[in-house]
Amino acid sequence: MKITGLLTVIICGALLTYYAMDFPDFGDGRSPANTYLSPHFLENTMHDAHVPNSVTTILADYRGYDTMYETTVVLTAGLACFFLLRRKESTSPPARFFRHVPTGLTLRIEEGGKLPAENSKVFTRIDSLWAPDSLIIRNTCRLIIAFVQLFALYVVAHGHYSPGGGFQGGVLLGSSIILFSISNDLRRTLKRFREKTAAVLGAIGVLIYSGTGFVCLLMGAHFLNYEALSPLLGLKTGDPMARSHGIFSVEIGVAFAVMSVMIWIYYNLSSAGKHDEGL
Amino acid sequence: MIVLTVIVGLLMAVGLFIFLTAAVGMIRFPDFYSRLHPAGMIDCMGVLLTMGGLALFALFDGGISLASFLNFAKIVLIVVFIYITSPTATHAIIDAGMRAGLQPWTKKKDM
Amino acid sequence: MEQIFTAMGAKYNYVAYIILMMVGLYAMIVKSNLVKKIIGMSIFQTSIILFYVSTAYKTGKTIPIVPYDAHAAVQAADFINPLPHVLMLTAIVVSVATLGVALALAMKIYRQYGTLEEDDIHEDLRSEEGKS
Amino acid sequence: MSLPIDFIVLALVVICGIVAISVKDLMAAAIVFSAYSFLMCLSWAVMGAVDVAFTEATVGAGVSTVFCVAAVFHSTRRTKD
Repeated sequence: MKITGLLTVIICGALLTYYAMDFPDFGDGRSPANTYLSPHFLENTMHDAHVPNSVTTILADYRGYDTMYETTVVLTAGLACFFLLRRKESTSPPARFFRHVPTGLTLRIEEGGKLPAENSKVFTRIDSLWAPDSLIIRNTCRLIIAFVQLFALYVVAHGHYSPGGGFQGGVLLGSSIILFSISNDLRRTLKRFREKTAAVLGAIGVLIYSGTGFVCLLMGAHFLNYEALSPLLGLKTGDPMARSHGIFSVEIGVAFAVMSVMIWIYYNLSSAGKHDEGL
Repeated sequence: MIVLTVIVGLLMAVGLFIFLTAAVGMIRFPDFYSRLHPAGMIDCMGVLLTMGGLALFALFDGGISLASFLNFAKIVLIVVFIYITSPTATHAIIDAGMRAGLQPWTKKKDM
Repeated sequence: MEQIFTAMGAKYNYVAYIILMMVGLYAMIVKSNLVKKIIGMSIFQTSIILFYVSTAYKTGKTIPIVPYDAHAAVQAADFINPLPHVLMLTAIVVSVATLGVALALAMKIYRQYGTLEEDDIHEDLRSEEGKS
Repeated sequence: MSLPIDFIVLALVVICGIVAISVKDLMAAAIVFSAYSFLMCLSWAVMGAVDVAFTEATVGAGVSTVFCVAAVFHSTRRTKD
């Protein structure tokens, strides 16, 4: 097996090297990939949509269908993780651990023992592979998470003018929740951002994207042709700002979908589908 | 302008030298905990010096304006967040190492 | 041989992409551990993205964010080609989604068979067939 | 001429990729893969693809490492090859 695999890989690499010799040189401005379509996009992005960052324009406007179905793919991946891993029946662990808050003692309660009340102020449940309750990590993460979310909103909103956009901002928002879940524990995170919320928000994100396109259809233009939105926004017909706002609404949808799907996949992967004890 | 060039170049050179010492320390030190010491502490100093040089360059090169001040503020924010997060990360890693039962390296007397 | 080396000197990015693709393909074919296979698949995907980004590069040109004043005519030759960037931007996000699904499948297999090694899973399957 | 830094980063990327598939510990493989993603992001930033580099820095070096570590945490760390 090893020899066969190595031989396949070497033959593949040799063929690729042979054909790579015919490629245009690295950094050549007149290569075919750089000449046909992209100059048109670059020269018209300010005129058409009033968005300096041409990557955002192409992503959400010129190639809007592509991005819409990519968002659907991401949502489908979240659903696939859910259906593969989620276990509804509660397989209770052999022993549970509780911390007595006033004294800091740790209690180990065997299966069948008397458990404290669910919302008890005196006892808090901790994971069996527990990390000690580190004040430094918890408070630093509490400080950082707010700034991460603020930066994520900046990235989503400022994607027209600088690198960024819905995908990056969504992943940043998701990773802030993941950071909370790592620094505290999974159950506390699930109380603040439930799995159902994640699923619904992901669907809402895709709905915002396709709904924007559908509104354009209702206004009498093609699907995802944001110029038709200008009467709704109180702009003159043909104003490029209509396209800019359309792109912004689409980016918000992408951010919702990506954020919730990242969190959803993390919930299912980190607890092996049980939502009982996390990472 | 020549003063700015000299100051920025000096800051960058000292910062890069500190990064070099951190890299050498990470390779040469004997065990986990002493290797994390340069990784966590000396990197902070190197970041402060190199980023400080870059921030000064962004602020004064080409005149002070709103755009250059915004660049300056962004670089200063990078330094602030590295100063908050990097020691916490080092603390967490060393904590994990202690709980995993790694023994600190000590100089053995009878060998 | 000499010709190949001189031709490849100007295309070192393509050489790197070919080597990374070979590494990913080797991991996917030969390694028996499932997580290693998944990491190999990710390396394969990133090598393709490296290839696309390399084709977009133009020497000495700036990033594809055009200046803000709308009146000046934009010269497309002054900017790096943005189209491959867009294609690869979505590809990265889809790659993390596929990574999540692949890891979920690997965890499901581990729950079923108690191992991540492909050889052991094959042995288990064979012994099950022998029993029935 | 930006050849040296570009070349060094690409060489480090290749080394990290080879290490990531040849190391015996799966947790170490996940961490080396994170370093691989980050160096790849650096190489794209050098090539002027800032949006792609930003996405890779958030996705490849951040979230996918967490996914890998979570999967390894709930299965086994050991591997035969």
